[in-house]
Amino acid sequence: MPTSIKMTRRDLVRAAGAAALAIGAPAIIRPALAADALKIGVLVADSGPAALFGPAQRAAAELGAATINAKGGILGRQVEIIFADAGASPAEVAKSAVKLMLSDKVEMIFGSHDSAVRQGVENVVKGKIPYIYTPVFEGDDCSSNVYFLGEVPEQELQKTLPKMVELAKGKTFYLVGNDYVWARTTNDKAKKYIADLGGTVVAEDYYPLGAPNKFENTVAKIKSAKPAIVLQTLVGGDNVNFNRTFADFNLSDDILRLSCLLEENTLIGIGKDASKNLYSSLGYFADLDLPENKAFIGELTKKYGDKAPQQCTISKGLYDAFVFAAAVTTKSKSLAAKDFAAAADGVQFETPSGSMTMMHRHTAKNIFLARCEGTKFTVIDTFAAVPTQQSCT
Amino acid sequence: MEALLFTQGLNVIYEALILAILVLGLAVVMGLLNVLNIAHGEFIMIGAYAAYVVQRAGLPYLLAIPAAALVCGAIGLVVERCLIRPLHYEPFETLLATWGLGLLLRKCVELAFGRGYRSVEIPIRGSLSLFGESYPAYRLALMAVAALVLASLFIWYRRAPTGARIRAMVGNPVLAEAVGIRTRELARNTFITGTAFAGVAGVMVAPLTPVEPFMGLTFIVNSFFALVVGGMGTVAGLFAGATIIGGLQSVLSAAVSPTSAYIAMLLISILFLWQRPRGLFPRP
Amino acid sequence: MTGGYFEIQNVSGGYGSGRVVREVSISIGRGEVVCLLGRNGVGKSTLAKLACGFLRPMSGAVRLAGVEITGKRPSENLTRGLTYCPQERVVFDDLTVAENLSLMRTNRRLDEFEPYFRVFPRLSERRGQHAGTLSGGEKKLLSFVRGLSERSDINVIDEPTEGVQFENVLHMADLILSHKKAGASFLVVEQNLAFVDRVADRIVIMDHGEIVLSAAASEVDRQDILAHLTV
Amino acid sequence: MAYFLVRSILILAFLILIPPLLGEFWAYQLGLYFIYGLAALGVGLTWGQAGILPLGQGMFVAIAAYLTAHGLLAFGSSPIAYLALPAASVLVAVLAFAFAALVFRGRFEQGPSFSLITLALTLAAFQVANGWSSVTGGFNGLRNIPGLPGLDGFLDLYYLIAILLGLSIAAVDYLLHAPIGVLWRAAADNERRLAFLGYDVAVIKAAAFATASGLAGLAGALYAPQQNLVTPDLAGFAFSGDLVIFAAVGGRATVLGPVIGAIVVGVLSAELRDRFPWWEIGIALFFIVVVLRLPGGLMTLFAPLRRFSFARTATRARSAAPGKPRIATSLSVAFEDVRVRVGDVTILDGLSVRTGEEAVLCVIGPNGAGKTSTLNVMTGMLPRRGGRIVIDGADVLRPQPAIVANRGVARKFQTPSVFPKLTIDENLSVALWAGRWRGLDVLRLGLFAWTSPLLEEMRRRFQFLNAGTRPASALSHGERQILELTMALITEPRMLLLDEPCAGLSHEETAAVIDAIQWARGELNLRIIIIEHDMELVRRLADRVVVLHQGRFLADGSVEEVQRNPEVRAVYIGGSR
Repeated sequence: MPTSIKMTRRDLVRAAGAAALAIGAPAIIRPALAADALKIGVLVADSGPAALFGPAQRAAAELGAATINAKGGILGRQVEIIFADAGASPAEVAKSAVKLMLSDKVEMIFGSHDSAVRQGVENVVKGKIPYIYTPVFEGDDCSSNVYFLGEVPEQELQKTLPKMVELAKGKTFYLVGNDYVWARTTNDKAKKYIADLGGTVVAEDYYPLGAPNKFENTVAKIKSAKPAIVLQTLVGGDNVNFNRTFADFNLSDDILRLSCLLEENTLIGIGKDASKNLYSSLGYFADLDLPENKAFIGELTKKYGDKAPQQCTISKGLYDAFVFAAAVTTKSKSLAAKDFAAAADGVQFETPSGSMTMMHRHTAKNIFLARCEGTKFTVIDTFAAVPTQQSCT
Repeated sequence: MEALLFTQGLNVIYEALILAILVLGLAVVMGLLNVLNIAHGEFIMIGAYAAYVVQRAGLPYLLAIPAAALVCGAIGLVVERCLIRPLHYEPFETLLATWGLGLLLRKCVELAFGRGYRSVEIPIRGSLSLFGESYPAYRLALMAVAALVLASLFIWYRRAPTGARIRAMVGNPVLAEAVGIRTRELARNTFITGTAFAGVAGVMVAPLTPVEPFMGLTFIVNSFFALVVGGMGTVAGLFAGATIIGGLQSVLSAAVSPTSAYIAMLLISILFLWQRPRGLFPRP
Repeated sequence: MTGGYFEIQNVSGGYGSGRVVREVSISIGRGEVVCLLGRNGVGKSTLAKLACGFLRPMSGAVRLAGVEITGKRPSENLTRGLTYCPQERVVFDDLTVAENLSLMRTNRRLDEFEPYFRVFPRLSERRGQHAGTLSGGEKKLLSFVRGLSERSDINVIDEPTEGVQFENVLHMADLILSHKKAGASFLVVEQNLAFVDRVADRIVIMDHGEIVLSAAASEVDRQDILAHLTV
Repeated sequence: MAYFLVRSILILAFLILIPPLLGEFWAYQLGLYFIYGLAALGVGLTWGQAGILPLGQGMFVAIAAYLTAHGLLAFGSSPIAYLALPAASVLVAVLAFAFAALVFRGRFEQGPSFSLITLALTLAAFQVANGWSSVTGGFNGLRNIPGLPGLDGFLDLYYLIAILLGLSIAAVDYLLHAPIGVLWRAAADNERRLAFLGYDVAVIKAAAFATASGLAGLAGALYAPQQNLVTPDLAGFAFSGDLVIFAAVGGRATVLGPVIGAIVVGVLSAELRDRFPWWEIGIALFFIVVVLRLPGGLMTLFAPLRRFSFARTATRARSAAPGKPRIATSLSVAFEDVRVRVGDVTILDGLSVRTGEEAVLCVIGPNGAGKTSTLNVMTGMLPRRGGRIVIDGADVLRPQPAIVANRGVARKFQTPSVFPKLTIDENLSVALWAGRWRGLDVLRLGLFAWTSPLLEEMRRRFQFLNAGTRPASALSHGERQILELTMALITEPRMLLLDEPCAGLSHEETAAVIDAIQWARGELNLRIIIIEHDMELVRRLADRVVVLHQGRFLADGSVEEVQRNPEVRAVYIGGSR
């Protein structure tokens, strides 16, 4: 009996030791990086609801790093990416950011994820290193040493809505969105623009996030209210679901739809039968007919072959982040918060969607209005260098 | 206004029936066998992917039904053998195991099909005119099929002894074996039937929703509540639960707002769970 | 004791790794009623379960009409003519009395149970009622009727009279005797000596998992039995 | 007790010594997982002990986190901010208690539906947190929450979290070994028995849920200053589900298991997440293997170390339990025209019968006459459709097991109803404590030493009762009958209801039980009502016999009188074994 217990205990100790090794090991095993490499933590959606962007985000970031490195890197140092999953809860991602800063000693963090996660990361980064946030978001954040590359509602709506009114030959709007900050903020701003245009909002419906939503009710109401335009701020599966239901009820012939977050992947889900008269307003589409974009997509195809993940505005922003960081540091010659912030304001940089300018830590950029044709976007209008109207100092 | 009311009325019936179809598989597995299969939504998801594959291969859509039943039944067979039976069909143990199973199935489908949305085309296009109001034909067809399935189930369940034998087996497995019920086979077949039903439900809803690996998660919560509110193990309970959860949410969503409708549905579920923990039409 | 119709040969076993029954052999001929007696916890019910396939014997064999059925499943044994009525949880509580009886019949009418209903009119009165609402004694009657109605060659019945009123105990004894006349054999686990007196051809007494007495009923009197039961 | 202290100190020392060894990042990471561990500790307590699976503990974490966040925002750097921690935790516990007591009240075996209620609540809470932007900051969360004053950096806060976790583990450890812990396990095992001993089962279960929620509240209160951000995802189902997973993986029946589960699953996910793209498959398989192969969780692996655990010794010195007030008279009961129907079946059809001068009343009658139902309706197990039941001169309008038990009625069921997973000693203790404990006695370890002359006498008569550490499930049918009879007797009732007390007993045991009943009847001012078929037994025990037939009173009198009664003879002869 005693021997068997001893055996078990020894096994236990051994198992515990092995476990400790396995956890401690990464720091040792991880290939030693070039001593002077500049490490950048990149937060991408490997899991969670946005995980469908994950592969494209990684690809865009890797291409961004390679492009910058080919031009001599940042501050003369080669750039090295350390990816971390941003698809988990804000606490979990914030913890990854702490690890990136403390263990991996990254000198910048780029991220493409939701705003709740961003606030978690901001809390731990505390402005110590530049944090570049790239996706579409609602604006109204002026945390220090954080730089926003994504489209804010003002950019998506200001020029686009008049164009939509022109296309629809009507000024009545029906607003449908998910019940959370981005959709509500976007719609609040939309209502201001609609009023300026002399239009009216006939009704607005908000659907809970993460609930099993069905859209037959709203579609029936739309059918009855007969607005000229349906402005959508739905995300993910709900976006697909609504648009399919809308088309099933035969409304797509008569009523135009403008979505504020409709990119290539979601359009594939909506499918060709449901995409008639559906418009999207964003700062980038993968099929943009610009030489910069052709080059970007060409490089990706060269790097990843036919299996290159589908790019969209959400993922492409991470490529922009590298270009932006390189442009700023050329001016600032330093990553110190004060120098970086001073140099960032007004810096202009070239991206696959054209030239962008950082103003008040938000980015003035080209906005494209695209019509869906099947499961592809056709750009019908381009609004150059649309300002963000954000005023962070 | 009347036209809107009429359409909304149809929407309410549609949501109740579609929920009943989605719950059916769980009603068998949880209502009869007491297995809290939290991976039920994943079986629906796999059924939807089966529909996608069949459609992509250019085969007739109806073929997706046997395909999904076969695939989900086969997975059900393996799951029953490796997970459910070793856990002796214990409700909470199987709840935990199927939580892991759900995660596993989602990731496996992601491995095979990727994370992106797949779109399944509507097999019956266009609309039908009902009393001057048009309504999508596929939805009407679904409603008809759902009503038919529920009605025939109701009749079968009353007449065939299988239902009573399953109840007998779950209530008293030792005695069931003693009176000649081959309990192991009956439990296995019942479980497989439940997963196959879930697969077929997946085929039916695939053209209506985004098909992606995580779609199952949106079905599971409503399914659980519908089942518990209605009462487990009876067709009347299944129907009542789907009507209350699906129908009520639809009515409130139209009348007030979708978010309040959702919260109201949760609060009503709580009220039922508290005051009528065995549901409206419980198994006697 | 060879050549019995139902043979339990050197059977040992129990729950898990615990050996409750040790090397027990009982042989029952056609039309014979064997009553198994003993204090609580000596392994009577365990032996019944080992014999019918609810527990797998660690060693030994069970034979029915010369065919070995050791370790075969109860549902299979029933088709070979071996019926078992358990001591506890004797009916399906969720089912009605009628469903309890007709569960495995293709014919859902209860005609074939009429003879039993004549003896136990109570069951007939309550046929639409859920068995879970029956009293303990009524459940035992229902279980007993269900078991006998299988008309099996071998009937293993565990404590049929527990909680049953005396006149019904007498009716039960009469029914056993009439089935016996038709050639059926019985192994009855029992505590009720009045009942045992009426039905037993042979009495087997167990203690500590072993048989301590096995004799024709006519050869032992009550005092002998009591002496064994109160050691 | 000494061992308990040593173990607690060791755990605390271990927690405090980690960060210097592993560095600042680990202090931050473990700080977070310890917070999760606190909430999981509660899940383990309420699920593993009281048998209530909570699927929405995240809601309580979230409520406490939002409350603390507002407290910190309001008081900032003032030390008053520290009060937010206990305040949020206690508030959440009170809320949880009120809610659970309400849901549990008056109902038995609410388990699965209660779990689903908690799930629905947290789903609703998520939507509220998401939508109520002015208070919660909406989806993006309530941000810029200041840290606790005086604590700078990850390490300082880590020590606070570690100390609170260590203390919480010690507190839970203590509770589980205190009488309340036994009562929780008893409630999980057999709610009905507990109620029939006179305990308020709803309060006992609600106390477990409230303790768990208080721990969740503490976790939330620490989460706010640690993260400086509170988002609705705390109330999301995924987080609540994770807490259950932590408890399941670590071992829900143990104190440390859920905490270890939180740390192991957390660290494993964090380490695999950025390294292997398909890490979730690994986690899923790991989890399935744990459920299948280690139903007791990872703590099963530590079972060999269990022999060092804090075990109660059977040889502790016994002390006398406080006496119960003796009332010189036994309890009377009267039924007046009582009617009971279940579905469309009449069970009691206007039954009128009352107790008289006799000490032992035997109720006989054909099967299905309504004998057990009479006891059921009197103790609140069957609803009454009409008539009056008067116990001790007072109308009982809504009989409930605990209410009737506290009036002095003890009941022994037809099939023995004990706490199978508890030991013999624990079974007896739960019965002995009934009606004797006051106030915070349920926290005193001294209660385990309680005994009473009656209990000692029963232990002398039935030797198996002395094997105190055996689980009741290991007892034979007859022994369980006797254990239940003993449990009923040592509550020192004024009325004892026995439903076929000798069913399934051997002749020897029957004799011993009859002897014990006769002895108890002399010892206590006890009225005994016995349902019995065995006329020999009736003859030996009964002072008076009542015959029921078809839910009605048929006859009464002495044994001889009823046996001579032609009406009785027409329906019931009676005999003996």
